[in-house]
Amino acid sequence: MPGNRHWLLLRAGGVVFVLWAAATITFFALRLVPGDPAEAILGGPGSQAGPEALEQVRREYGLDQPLVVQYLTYLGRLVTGDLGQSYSLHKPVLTAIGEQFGATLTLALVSLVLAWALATGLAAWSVRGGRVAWAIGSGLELVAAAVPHFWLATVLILFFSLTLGILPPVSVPGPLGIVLPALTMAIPLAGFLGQVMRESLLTAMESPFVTTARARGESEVRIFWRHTLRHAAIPAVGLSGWAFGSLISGAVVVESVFARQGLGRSLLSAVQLRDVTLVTGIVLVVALAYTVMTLVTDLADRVIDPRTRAVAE
Amino acid sequence: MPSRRFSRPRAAVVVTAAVALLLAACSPGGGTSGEPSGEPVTGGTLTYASGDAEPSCLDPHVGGNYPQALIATQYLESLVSLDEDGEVIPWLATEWDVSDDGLEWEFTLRDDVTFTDGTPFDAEAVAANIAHVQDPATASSTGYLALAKIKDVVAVDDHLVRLEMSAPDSALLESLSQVWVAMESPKALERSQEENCAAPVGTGPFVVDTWERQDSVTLVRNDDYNSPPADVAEATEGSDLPYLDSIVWRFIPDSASRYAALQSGEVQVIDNAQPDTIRSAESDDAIEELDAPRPGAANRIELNSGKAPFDDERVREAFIRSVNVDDGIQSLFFGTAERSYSPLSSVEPLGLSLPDLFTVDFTVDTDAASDLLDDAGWAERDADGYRVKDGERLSLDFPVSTNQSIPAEQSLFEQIQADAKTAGFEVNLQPLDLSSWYGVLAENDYDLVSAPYTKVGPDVLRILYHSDSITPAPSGYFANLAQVDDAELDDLLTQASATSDADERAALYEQAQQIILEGYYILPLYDQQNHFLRSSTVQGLRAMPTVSTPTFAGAWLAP
Amino acid sequence: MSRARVGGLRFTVAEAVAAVFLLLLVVAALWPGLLAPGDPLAVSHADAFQPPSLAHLFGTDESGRDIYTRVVHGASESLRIGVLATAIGIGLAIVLGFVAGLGPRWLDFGTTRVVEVLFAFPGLLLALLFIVVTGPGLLSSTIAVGLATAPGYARIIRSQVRRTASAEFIEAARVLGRGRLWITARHILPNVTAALFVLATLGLGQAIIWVSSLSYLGLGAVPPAAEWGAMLAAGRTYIANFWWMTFFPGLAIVASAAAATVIGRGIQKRNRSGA
Amino acid sequence: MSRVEGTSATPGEAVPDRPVLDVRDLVVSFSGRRVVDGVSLQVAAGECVAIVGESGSGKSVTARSVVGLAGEGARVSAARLSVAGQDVLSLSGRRLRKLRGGTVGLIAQDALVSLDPLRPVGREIADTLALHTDLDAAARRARTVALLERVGLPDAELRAGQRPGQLSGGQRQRALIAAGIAADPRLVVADEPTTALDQPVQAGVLRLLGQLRDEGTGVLLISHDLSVVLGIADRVLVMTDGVVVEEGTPAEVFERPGHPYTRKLVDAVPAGRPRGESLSVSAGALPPSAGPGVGERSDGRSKSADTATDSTFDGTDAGERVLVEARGLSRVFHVGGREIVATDDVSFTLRAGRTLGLVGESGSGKSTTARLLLGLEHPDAGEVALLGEPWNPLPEARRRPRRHLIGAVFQDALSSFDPRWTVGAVLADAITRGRSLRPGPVRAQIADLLNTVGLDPALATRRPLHLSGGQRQRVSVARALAAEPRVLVLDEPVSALDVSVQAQVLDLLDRLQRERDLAYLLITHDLGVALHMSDDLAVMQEGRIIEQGPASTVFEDAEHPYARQLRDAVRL
Repeated sequence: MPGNRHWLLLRAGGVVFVLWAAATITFFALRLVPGDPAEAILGGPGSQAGPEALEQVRREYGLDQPLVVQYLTYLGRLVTGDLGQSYSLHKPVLTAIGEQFGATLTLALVSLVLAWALATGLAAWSVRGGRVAWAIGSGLELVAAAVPHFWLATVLILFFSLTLGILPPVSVPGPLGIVLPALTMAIPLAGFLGQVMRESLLTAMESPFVTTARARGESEVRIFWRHTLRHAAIPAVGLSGWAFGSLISGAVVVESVFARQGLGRSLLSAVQLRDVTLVTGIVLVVALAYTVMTLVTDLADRVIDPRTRAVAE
Repeated sequence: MPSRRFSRPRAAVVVTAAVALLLAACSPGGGTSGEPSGEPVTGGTLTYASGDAEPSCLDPHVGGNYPQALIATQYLESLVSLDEDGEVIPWLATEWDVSDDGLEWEFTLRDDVTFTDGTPFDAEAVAANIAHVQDPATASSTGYLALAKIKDVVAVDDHLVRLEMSAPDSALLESLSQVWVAMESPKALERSQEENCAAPVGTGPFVVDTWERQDSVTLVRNDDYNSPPADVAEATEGSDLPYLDSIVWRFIPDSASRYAALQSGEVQVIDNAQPDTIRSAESDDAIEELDAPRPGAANRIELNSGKAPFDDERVREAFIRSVNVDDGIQSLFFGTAERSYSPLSSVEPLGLSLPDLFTVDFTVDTDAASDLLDDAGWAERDADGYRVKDGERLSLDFPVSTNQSIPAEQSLFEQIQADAKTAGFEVNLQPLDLSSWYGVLAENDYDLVSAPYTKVGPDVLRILYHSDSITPAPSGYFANLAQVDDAELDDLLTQASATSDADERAALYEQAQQIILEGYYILPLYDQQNHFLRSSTVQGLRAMPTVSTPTFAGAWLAP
Repeated sequence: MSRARVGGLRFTVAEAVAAVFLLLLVVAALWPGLLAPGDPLAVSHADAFQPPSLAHLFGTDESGRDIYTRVVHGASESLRIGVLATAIGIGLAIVLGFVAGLGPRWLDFGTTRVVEVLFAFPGLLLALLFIVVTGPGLLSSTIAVGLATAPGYARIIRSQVRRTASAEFIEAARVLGRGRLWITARHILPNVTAALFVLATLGLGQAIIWVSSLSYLGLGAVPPAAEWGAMLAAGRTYIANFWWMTFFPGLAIVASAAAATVIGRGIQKRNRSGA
Repeated sequence: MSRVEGTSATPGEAVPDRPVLDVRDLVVSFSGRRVVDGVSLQVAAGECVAIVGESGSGKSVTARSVVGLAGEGARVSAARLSVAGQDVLSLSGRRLRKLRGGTVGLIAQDALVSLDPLRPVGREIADTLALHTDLDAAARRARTVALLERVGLPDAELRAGQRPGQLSGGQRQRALIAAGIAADPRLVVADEPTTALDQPVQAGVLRLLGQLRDEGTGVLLISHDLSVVLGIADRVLVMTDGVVVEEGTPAEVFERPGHPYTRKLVDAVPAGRPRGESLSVSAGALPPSAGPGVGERSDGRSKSADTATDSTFDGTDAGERVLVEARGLSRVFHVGGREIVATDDVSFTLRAGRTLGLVGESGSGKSTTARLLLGLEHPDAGEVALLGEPWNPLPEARRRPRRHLIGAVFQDALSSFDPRWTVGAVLADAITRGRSLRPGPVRAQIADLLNTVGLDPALATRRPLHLSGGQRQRVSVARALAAEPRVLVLDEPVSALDVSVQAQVLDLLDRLQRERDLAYLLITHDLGVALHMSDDLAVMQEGRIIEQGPASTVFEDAEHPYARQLRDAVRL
């Protein structure tokens, strides 16, 4: 439909803008690192970089040029996909990110799906299960949302790996290896999503159209799957963009604990080694991923909720 | 920081190693983890979990740190090795000879070894490797220092190579035994650094197959392997080494996860084992320990004598007298670490240990410390209980490199901080990332520091405590962090490194260590900890007598 | 749900428990000595790694320090961090939110874009970027968390301002001849403030978690400070044998965050129903 | 049970001597509180029985109990509760579900929320078919379209694929009816099926229900509006407080109400009542519980028609002073790149002591007109003059000193109050208007105002949230009066209120107009209210005023089709 194309175009423009602004922020972040920017690019004072190396970086990054020229050069390089060279990895930042991106994306998506499943299941059960279930459900969500990743990871390892011995405590190839990391990220997220879902599930269940469906002779199970769940999903889907971002944040901790590949771990070691080029590169790529993800969520929202489309038209 | 090593001190220059080899081969021990039981089994995949940071380059020529050494030991080999007694034994070189003036070394090379890319191992290859290490573009740090005195390399014939020295270097053989100067295929070295870093090519028992960044390096069996060091060759004669099909070399930085992975059987060997897990593993039949303290310098706290307040020896002594390190080490390390009273590692025979100097008897020493501080002018205390002089607090900056310090050690520093507070010292612990830590050191913004500078042999003392090492390199780094500036000490160290007489050398180093210890420049803690835990199914694992890295050449998985 | 009545206000049991807990937390933050008279930094080698007992309620850590004492004293550190980070985040967000919500369209457009851009950096990443620029430390990680949370708050505040500004009672005020400034001061501000208070309470718990995460990653509090995240990080090394070292600080974080959420939601519910 | 007719449509299903619905002594209670207390009623096939009552009377609960959906936590008991011979109370879950939708079709009010907004309406109908018939998917689709055609939905094929949000209110209600009757139920329970619909649409829906009845379906109609049931019901039951207080034919109930409550209800209907006649009966006649919440006083004296007829009302005296003059008002909104014409060349005048009624369906531009008049919106073209001086467009700063001349009463009184303020604060704010006055006089004035609108001054300390709907609207009126205005804009002031409360508020507005010589612009979708209250009427459609003239004559020679539709609806 025509409204869609217009909408998409507008949103795509927004994405480009966000990326440009993000690039600008990272550019200035790089320049704000105290001391010699050339040295910062090489990893700060710890790099023990010789004068030749520093000189080469200056030339490469045009650090002797005026700031405007540097900025434009930087943007120009970004457009061609050149995010610079990581001193700590001895390779182009883009290559380094490319190697890790898939793992983080997989983890984030699996966690997102898992979080959704957990939140839906818990919310559905607690909404329909009476007072006690309600109290338990809201209690669980509350605690889940308040649990820091690093602590949860430990508890899960202790329980599933060491006590029960059914899941590997570190990432292993194959689907089994992703279970604990994904669970660690999914549980707190499910707490948040569940809180939102339960509210909206309750609202949906008290809506007149549910009465209509009951009056039509629909069973409660069918009503739940056909009607209420979808309504409850709307606000939670809207949160998925945010959720994706928070999962990426969580990946920083979780990937390290479970020794998984991924951007989060790269980022942490880059921060620890003050590999500024790598940090800004990762942040930029994540911003891109996040923006695209938001776009996807909005699209999903339009699919689930035709009303948003109608309004836009 | 790459941990720097130097060869282990050996009294005599070994002219022919064959005799020593025969003697040494009879008594494997020390670095071996338990007695192998049963017949070796061929095949299987072993997973190793390293707690160290993932190397950014698998070629230990580049940079040159311990994590690189750990993995490179599996696929690279050196010209010579050491046996369990520290004697130099043949490896890729079968014999060697040195000229009387110590300026020319000739190495006879094995003629039946090829690199895993098919390139033959010959004199040209040795020349190419030494050139690679010395090339500034390689950015070698550890290897570069080890080979600093090699001026030129001449391929006399295919399997005879001559090293020409700029000065006599009694430690050359030990230097060459280190994996940081191991032999790589000259053909492979011609590739770009990025490629060579991803998959260095050597002659070792395993070959780098794939490297999934931040996950694992997969090493597969070198089917044509024929060049174990002489002692191993002797012990395993008739066996087709290595036994394992492959090794998955994982990086699991989180110590709790690493240990859990070992317990659950996901991995079979872990390094950087936590003291408490080592202790609890003792009661676990499924897990065995391999303790291989690193040679070189002991872990110690350096007292910056280059500026106030530690430019006053009384204050240094007062500090050392006021902290109780023994109890802390006992409780934090669960008896897995021995207290050190020496600048050198306990595996260094020339180490001088002065326990009396550092054993603190609190009833006596707190008073002594108090008197010393009073004498030094720090007689008053402020409201917080810290000593003051001229309105200034007795405050000590203690930057801690979180990358280089294990948790137990950081806890020990916290305890030292608490002890020192009683005596009136304010210790400011500053956990820093490596880069910032270097920055602080370069700015001379520290009073206490613990820097695990590792270099095999007593010559490490020259690097660490010769006044030349106070002058920063162009990069700003300097090794003499205690900033010891003592002409007598300088003389002793210079002489010791030049002399080839074993007894004289030993005497010189003893005097040097005496000066360092009695000047209260350092507070020795313990050996550089190097604990491995292995599943009891892993047999035949041993640590290289060179730099204490475990080798899987003779390891197998018991069914 | 069972409810209790206190001074005419109705509480759920959960709210009452949460309120009591937060009260204890505040006491612990302001006068830790009342709850735990000991010294949180007192090292005692002989007492290292003691499991929970009557002498040491939560056990002791690797240096023999009493974990209960440290958790109590850690409250002030953690709470201060949480409050400061939240204050920074919300303070920034108020400026952005009000500029966007009340300013002319172009200003709204511009500010909204800025917030959108900041929002595109997932929280911890923005914090890490900030830390890599300024260097690690408690202050910079607190500021970083504040900065990282600001875009989210700004969004909520903006929409709250917008919603309030388009409410019918604002029209009613305009019909009565009220000026913009007056309406902003008397209607919009108070109504948004109520929501802000909720935000702050909900955000407090999250801020504590965030900062403790940074401490866990070694980028926050400096040992031996009794900060919960740092305690957890230190204790995780010993998780295999000494569970209490991580359990109790972790429990403190979870309980504070949960309690703050319960109270925040309680206020929210009452705001909504206008009580 | 008196009537048995219309069995011919479905012979063999309806047993002539047994009603489709038989309820005896129904009691429904929620946590001990009896909401329905001993209700008995029968509906025969082909009969339409209506239950009339105000909110809280228990009429909806009664209706829903029929299909076992009285609500969460309801305790239902009855001497007899049978539908087509089946005992509802003893039915198992599965058989109960068979009953719902199959034997009994429920048509709820407000189709916008009663149909799942996320699903096409055709699906909702097809779901009923899937549950209660053996039709395959294709047949269900065909049947769905047929049903939609039957309920009078044009382009049924297209509509079936649309979602409730894409349909107009009337279309939605028809679709909901189609879903309700999809499985040919023998009884249709219609719970307020016409509320929130514009009058002409309402008439159409009622006709449709009448048709169903004529075809032999039993219809149980629930409504708060007596006038709605008048044309269609065979029998009417009046309920209040869970009890049926009166039962009879519409004619009996309307013309000879026996119970005081019925009388009150009948009196409260504004439709067809002359201008100025009081709609609410005196307080004494009210059953105590039927009145709105605590603290509300009755609207004072009961006025007989003759005293109420004042010279102000009896004609189209054009000599009254013109207070507001609107000329050629146009306003276009730009939404998502498209233009929506809200008002187009709208002109009218408001005179002192007179009411201009503005009627039209939702979205016709009534509210935009009100906002233009209030100076909340700038016109794209045209102007408004207040007391002969320019008013809109004008900079707000220049308008402000004269703001007090014009006041407003909004539809949703609650949201027109700052939720944080008490009634007293709201009124004090309106009284002071930013001037600093001494608190004493202000308090006195607040009490005065509350008295004027018939509220207890003690309510000043309450928050609007805790007031009843009628009380809130009175506070809203009090606020509008505080500034001593000359003109009041009343935007749907009673549409959210029960009939009897509506009557009280309308009487209040009437009295105030007379006492204060106010000019009213009354915006309403309820033609009955408009006709009762207005001197002049303007009919709006799509942003234009299509008919305008004296209330008594405006429809006489209406030319515009919409106006005719409206007229016909009123006459129904």
